[in-house]
Amino acid sequence: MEYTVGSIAPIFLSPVIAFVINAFFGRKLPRQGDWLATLSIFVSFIFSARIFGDFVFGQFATDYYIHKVFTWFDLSYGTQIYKIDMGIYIDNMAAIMLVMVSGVATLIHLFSTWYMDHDEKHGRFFVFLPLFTSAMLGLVLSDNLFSLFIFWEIMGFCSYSLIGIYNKKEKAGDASLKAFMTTRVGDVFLLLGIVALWTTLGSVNYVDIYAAIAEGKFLGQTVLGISFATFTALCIFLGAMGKSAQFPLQVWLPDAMMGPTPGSALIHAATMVTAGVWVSLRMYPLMVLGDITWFIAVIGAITAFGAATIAVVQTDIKAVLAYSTLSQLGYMIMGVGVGSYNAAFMHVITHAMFKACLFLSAGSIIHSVHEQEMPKLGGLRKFLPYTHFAMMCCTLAIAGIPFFSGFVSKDRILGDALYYGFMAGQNPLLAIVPILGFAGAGLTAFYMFRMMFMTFYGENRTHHDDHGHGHGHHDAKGHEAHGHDIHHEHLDVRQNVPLLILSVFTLGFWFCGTLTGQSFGKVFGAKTEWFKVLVEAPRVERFVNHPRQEFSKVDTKEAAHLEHAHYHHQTGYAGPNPDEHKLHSAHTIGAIASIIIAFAGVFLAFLMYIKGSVKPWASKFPGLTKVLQNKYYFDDFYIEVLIKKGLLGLNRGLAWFDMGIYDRFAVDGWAAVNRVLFKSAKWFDNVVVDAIGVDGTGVAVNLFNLVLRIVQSGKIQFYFIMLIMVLASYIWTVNI
Amino acid sequence: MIQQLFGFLSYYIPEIICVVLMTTLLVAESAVKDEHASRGKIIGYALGMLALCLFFLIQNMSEAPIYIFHNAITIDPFSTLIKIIMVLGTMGTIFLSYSSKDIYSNLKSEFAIMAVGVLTGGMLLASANNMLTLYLGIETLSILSYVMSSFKRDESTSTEAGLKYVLYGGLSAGVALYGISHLYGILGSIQFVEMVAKLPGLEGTNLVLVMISFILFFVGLGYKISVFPFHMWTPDVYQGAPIPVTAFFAIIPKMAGLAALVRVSFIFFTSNAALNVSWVGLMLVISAMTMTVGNVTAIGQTSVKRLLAFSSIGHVGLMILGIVTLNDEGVRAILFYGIVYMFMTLIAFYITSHLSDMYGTDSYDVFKGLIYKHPTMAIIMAAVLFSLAGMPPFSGFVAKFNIFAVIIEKKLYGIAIVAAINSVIALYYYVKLAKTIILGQADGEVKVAGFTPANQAVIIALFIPVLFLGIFWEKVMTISGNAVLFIK
Amino acid sequence: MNGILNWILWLPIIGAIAVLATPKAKDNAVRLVTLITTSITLILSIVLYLKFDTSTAAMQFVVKIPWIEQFHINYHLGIDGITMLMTFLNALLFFICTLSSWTVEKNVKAYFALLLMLQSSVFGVFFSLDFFLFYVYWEVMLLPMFFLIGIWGGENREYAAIKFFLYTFFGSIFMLVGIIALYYASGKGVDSFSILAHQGGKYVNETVSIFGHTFSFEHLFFWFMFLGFAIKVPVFPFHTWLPHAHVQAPTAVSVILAGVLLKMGTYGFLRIAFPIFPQAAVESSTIIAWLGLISVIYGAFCAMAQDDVKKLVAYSSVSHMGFVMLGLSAMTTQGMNGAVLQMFNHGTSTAMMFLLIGILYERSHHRWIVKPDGSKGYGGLSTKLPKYTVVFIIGMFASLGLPGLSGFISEALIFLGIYQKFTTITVIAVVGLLIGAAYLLWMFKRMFFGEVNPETEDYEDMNAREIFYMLPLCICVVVFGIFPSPLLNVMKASVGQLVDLMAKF
Amino acid sequence: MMSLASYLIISLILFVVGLMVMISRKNIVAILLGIELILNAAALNFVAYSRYVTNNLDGHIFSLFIIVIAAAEAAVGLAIVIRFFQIKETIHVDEATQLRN
Repeated sequence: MEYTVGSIAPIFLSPVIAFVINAFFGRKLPRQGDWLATLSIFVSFIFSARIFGDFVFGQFATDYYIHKVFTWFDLSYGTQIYKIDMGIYIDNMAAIMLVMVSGVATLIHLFSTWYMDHDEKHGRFFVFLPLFTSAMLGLVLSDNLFSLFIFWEIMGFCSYSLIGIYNKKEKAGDASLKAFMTTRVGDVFLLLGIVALWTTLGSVNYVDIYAAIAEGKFLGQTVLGISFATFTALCIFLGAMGKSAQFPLQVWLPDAMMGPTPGSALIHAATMVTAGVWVSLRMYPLMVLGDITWFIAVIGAITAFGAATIAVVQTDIKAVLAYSTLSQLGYMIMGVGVGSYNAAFMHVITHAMFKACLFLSAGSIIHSVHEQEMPKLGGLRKFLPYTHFAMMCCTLAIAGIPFFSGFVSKDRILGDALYYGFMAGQNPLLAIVPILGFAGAGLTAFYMFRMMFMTFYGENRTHHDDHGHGHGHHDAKGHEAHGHDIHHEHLDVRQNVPLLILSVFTLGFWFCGTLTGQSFGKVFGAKTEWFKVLVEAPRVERFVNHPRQEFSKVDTKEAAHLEHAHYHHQTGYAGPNPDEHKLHSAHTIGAIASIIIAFAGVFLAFLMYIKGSVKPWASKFPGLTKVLQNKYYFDDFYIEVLIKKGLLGLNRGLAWFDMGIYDRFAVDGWAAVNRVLFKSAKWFDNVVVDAIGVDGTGVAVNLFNLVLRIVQSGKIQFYFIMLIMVLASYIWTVNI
Repeated sequence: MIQQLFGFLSYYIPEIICVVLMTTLLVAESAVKDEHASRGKIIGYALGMLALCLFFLIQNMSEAPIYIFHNAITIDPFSTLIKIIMVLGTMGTIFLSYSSKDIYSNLKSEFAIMAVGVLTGGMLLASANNMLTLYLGIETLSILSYVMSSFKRDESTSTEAGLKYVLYGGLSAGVALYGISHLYGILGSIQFVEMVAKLPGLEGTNLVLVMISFILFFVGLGYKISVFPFHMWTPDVYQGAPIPVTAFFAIIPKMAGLAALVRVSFIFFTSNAALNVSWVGLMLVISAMTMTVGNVTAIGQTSVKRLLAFSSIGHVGLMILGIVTLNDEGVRAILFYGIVYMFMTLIAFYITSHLSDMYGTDSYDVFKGLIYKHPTMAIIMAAVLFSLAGMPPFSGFVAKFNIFAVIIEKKLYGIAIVAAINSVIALYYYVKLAKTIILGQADGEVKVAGFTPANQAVIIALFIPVLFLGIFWEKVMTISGNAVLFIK
Repeated sequence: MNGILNWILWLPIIGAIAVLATPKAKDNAVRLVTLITTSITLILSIVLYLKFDTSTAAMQFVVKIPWIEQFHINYHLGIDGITMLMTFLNALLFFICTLSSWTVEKNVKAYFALLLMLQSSVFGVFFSLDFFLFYVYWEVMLLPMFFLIGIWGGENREYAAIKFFLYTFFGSIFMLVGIIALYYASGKGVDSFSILAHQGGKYVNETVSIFGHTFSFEHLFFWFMFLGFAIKVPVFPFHTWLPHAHVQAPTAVSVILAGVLLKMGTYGFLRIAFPIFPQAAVESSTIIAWLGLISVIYGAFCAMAQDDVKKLVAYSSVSHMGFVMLGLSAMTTQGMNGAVLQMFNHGTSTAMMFLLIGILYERSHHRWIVKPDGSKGYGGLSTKLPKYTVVFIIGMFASLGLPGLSGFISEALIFLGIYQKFTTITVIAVVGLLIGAAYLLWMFKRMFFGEVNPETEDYEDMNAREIFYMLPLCICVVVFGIFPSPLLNVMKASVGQLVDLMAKF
Repeated sequence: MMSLASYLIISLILFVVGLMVMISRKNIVAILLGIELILNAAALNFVAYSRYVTNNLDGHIFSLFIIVIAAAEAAVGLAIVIRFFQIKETIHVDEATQLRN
């Protein structure tokens, strides 16, 4: 396997080039250069597909990785050696991620060319989309946390711009600001963690960090009282929380739907939000070493369940999808926490596929119906058959119905969670993790099918002519062209072929050799279990004193010493070596349980929204509904209390102090002091000499007679007195 | 004997010229009838004579020190340089008096007469080598100054200024004289050289008495250079006197007094350690107080004339620091400062005089927006103010720098900090004036009239050294470095 | 080749004289002369960069002419890596400011003459290797600033001008005392006024006594110098002149002030305070770090509360210079390099911000985000002024340290520098980053998003001239964000030498 | 036979009285007289010292000069006082408080 700059760089660079060209000449190009963007992403898809092929259809080598380094800049002088390296690190995980990202991105670009047609922001949209994709690809490629952080932030910037792309809308501004700042909270901690690692190790290369963990370099070090590993792991995970919108930093993601739907599909569903999961997977050994996996698991569980509950009451189709995204991200993070490394990553991939598809379908609905309030939709399946088909597949997948990808990945997470919560002998309180997990699974099935039913089934409500209320939730499509008739959907390369392609990948067997996703009931044989085989938690001891490969034309062949595939069943690092038997049974139980729960959820939705035999519970629990509709009042709390009252109050106070008090008195005060001195001199003349002197004449008579006569007698003579007195004092002080 | 005396006289030409000039001016004053034609001639004559005097002085610069008239007078480069400064100052002020309307209108050359007289006294003081000549110098200086300060016969303020000056001067002179008398008694002579010879042997009561008498004696010089607390007459007299006179007072008596002070300090307070200590202490205290009082009081002034008066007090305070160290660098710094100070003060008063002639007052308001009324004047005035404040690249900075250098060499950081803070205070009021001149909005775009090209030429001519000495000050430093006085 | 520094230094003065010589009514001629002068200076400084030898930390292009023999004062010029960057920055910014001041109408001649004098004096500060010369230029620089702020400034200009003047003078007079003390401490030798000759901790063991108390020579005069430079930077608590000066100053002057003049303070630390008093510097680095931290946080907080855009940016530069101080206090390779890089980057990014605000001010004649009466000052600008918005976004994200733009690398290096020395401070300082993003983005949101404010209806977008002078800065910000090596290679030798020196104490 | 001490004491008394006169009397002429007293104290000192201590003529000469100077000073002083009287029609010293801060 020969890898040169030429074969890897294009993955990252071709979108960048597209970005540059579109940024400068976009307006002059035909169709404002959207084809260029799409093409560039496709190019990087080709290149990453090649790598993917090498890694997957090459030999099953879990431990194979490419690591190339070049010096970005160099501060060395004399004895001080300080280089800052950049490089690429591709292992199986990266290869899979690359092909997923570029593939999904290609389809989304393709779809966008249709969706954004005749949109005023068409051009700008296709400036930021390729930049964003390239950043994501760069993040996946990058071999160290520092460059990861760089791409991480660039993605933040892109999402900021895409969310706020409809700049006429005040809400768009709010949403973009919120998104950037909320993620920024995590980012600064991530930066802090990176800095801490860097200063201690002298590098933030994954391989160096793994090696350091293996050599136990971190042991015994502490920062601000807590163990170094915990500190850095926590910082990095906080970063992940920001990016992956985990509780309590989840507030930004729902608002991020202000952007155009394909943008949301790419950023807030498929790729960017998974960056957080990505970094926590990359740093998994550190998390384990820092012993914060329980924290991760809990956070994930809370997010998974909480988001699901909110999704239940949403009426905006995009909002439902947004919260389902949150909830699914929760599952991924939970998976990382409970140590089901492989499944968590698999869920990243599967989720990316079906969630992208879901968003695109939503986009296609909105674009053709100009309506995104579910109560105003319904019965669309005869108008939008392809969309309906794709969306149904994805819904089945996300709901965790067997034979679909969601089932495969999510249920393995749940199984591990079950094991982690009840059998791994952890703190009993951690039982909350699987409980919330399963509950969330049920809710997921419920609200997803609720969405399907309300949108595609029942009678069509789109021709009710009051489009008035709820316009706030629309994106730009909502505004123009109300009351169009829904044109019947045809098979269109740009509209629904992407959906269909994506929906193909919602089938489970692409990802694992078994129908159930469990270890039993293999039908396709071990060869197709590529995913389980390829992806495993990095075994850090392999990286001790690894060679440093300069980025050179010729590739050094690590291929020479490859260990061959060996099926790792145990899931990475979940505490002490897990008991095979218990784990196995846990998975079985989990699978069965979640199947039951999923079907229960679907059935409930069916009863409520198709048969209507059960009234929706919203009416039953108004209070709860209100709480949920207000997203547990998190946004209000953050904005009203923390920011407006707390932070701004503090700032106003400080600013007032700075100019009003400090500057006025402490600084300008000096001038005042001088003036006072001068005044006092004057006062001495006028008051002491004249007033006291003159007025005092009658008062004191005998003893001070002389003195007073002296003082009262006019100015010049007072000068004399001063002269004599000072002279006397001089003479007095003569000491020889 | 006689030809020896004449030999001496050959060194004494400048003073003689001054005396001759004074008398001839008196004659001319009484002889010439028609003022307006004659005035220019008379002034021109006076200036020409002074220029001649300057020429002879420059001749004397190179000479080694000479003691003439039985050691009554020293002619050494130090005194000569001081005299040069004084003569230049006198010339400047005389020209100013010529153009100024502040002095009563039908003046022909009284000012010149008096000024030259004071100058003579100053020269005497600068090169006095025994107590008698010193005393005579002070009195010559004073008595004529009294007259000058009350030049505006018809104005009560001027007369009052003169009165105060007389009384205060009389008292200080008397006190000083009383001190001198005791010095004479204890040290047995009025010749500096013989007096110094006695000093090392002194101890006990005599030493204390000597110190006390020196302090008394110091009053006489102190009030001439108007240091705290003997400065009190200064603002009143400066305010009361006509502007040319004020300018004159701000330069000549101060220079002369400083010269005498330097000479006395060097002669008497290098030999005896005890005396040295207490004298240096006295000087430190006095300079600190003088600076602070001068600058702080200057802040609140609204009359520019008073402002300059107080600021001159501040400057003297700074100059005295040059004496503290009792070394050649100190003297060099003082001399350099004196030269620069003379030019700066002349310009400042020149412009102030002209403006107050035009507007009838010298408050800040007449300076408001001067830049729009008369750019050249405004820019030069601002530059001079910054120079007075000690900003580079103007010579005021170099002067300040030298003083700082001297005191810091002696590691007197405390007084250095005091001086530093004082220069900030000084900057404050100078910049306030500069602000009024340049940033202030002129009320009405009336151009300043009647500022003849001649006047502009004079101002610019005076300004050139202010700027030039700030950048290429090596030569002048060398001159004043060579001019440090030789004891014995 | 050695003469080139002379040329760069004196060309603006020649230009100023030419400006004053041009006849009265010909404003455009004046502008043209200034433009030509500044562009020649810029070209010369680029030539300087190309000829610069990055391998050595020694002074280059040295010019040394005796000036005052008695005091061994020389006219001694030379540049090393740090001043190379500053020189380039200075030349660039003045070139840009000339273009941006094209619209100045109030007595043009004086304005441009003063501007050129200012440039020359700033060059002088960076070039001079002789203490006396340094001090002279340091002070001379105040005069044009005083008049530029005082005459062409806003409504409260005189107060601001005097405040700026007195503040700086107060600091520098103590610096003068320090300089003279050094002169005598080094024995009035041949090069006792040469800055370089004093470096290397020669005065570790000396003591001085003031009013009877004994101090360590190093510490006392380190703090004297500190006062002089810290006021210039400005470090909390000496920062309050900055908001006044910035708000009142005309656009070009604020650009220079923020872009170059603030850097003179930190440059003073790098060239004088640290190398000459290394022990005192090392021992008091904790205090400096804390002061820097306070400036970062305090500046950011104050900035967030501002309703005046320019004041906001002014406070933001207090915050950013705080980062520089943090980097300096670290005294490690990455920290120091980061600090110097931050000096340059802050120069470009803040210059962009001030220029943009100036451009907006020319259209709106006010700078209120929220007017005192509570109504919106702007709003929907991004719809109205697309080009302007793009440039604004670049400048804004550069100054809030977005990776890929210049601000990030320097800030990251600074963090890397200080972490190992002051962990706690680092942890607190990241809050500064957070708030730094917050106030800028909030300001952006309030000004650029939403419906178009009727007041802003008649604004026209940036014209060719404005785009032309914003372009170089945009290029700097982007290119040096991706390839910082051109800057780092130039300065690393000089910085490294300093770090080695500090490491000895 | 009088001793040096007695001369010195007398001159001291003269000096102090002169001071007292200067600072306490309101009449300007009287103040001028005070100055004369002080000068005379000094002159007396000179003569006494030259007679008892130094045995040279310096003191005598000095005192002669003092007398001359005193006369000149008095002349100028009185001239100014007359001017003052012509303007203010009084020679009360408190009238001279026009000039002040």
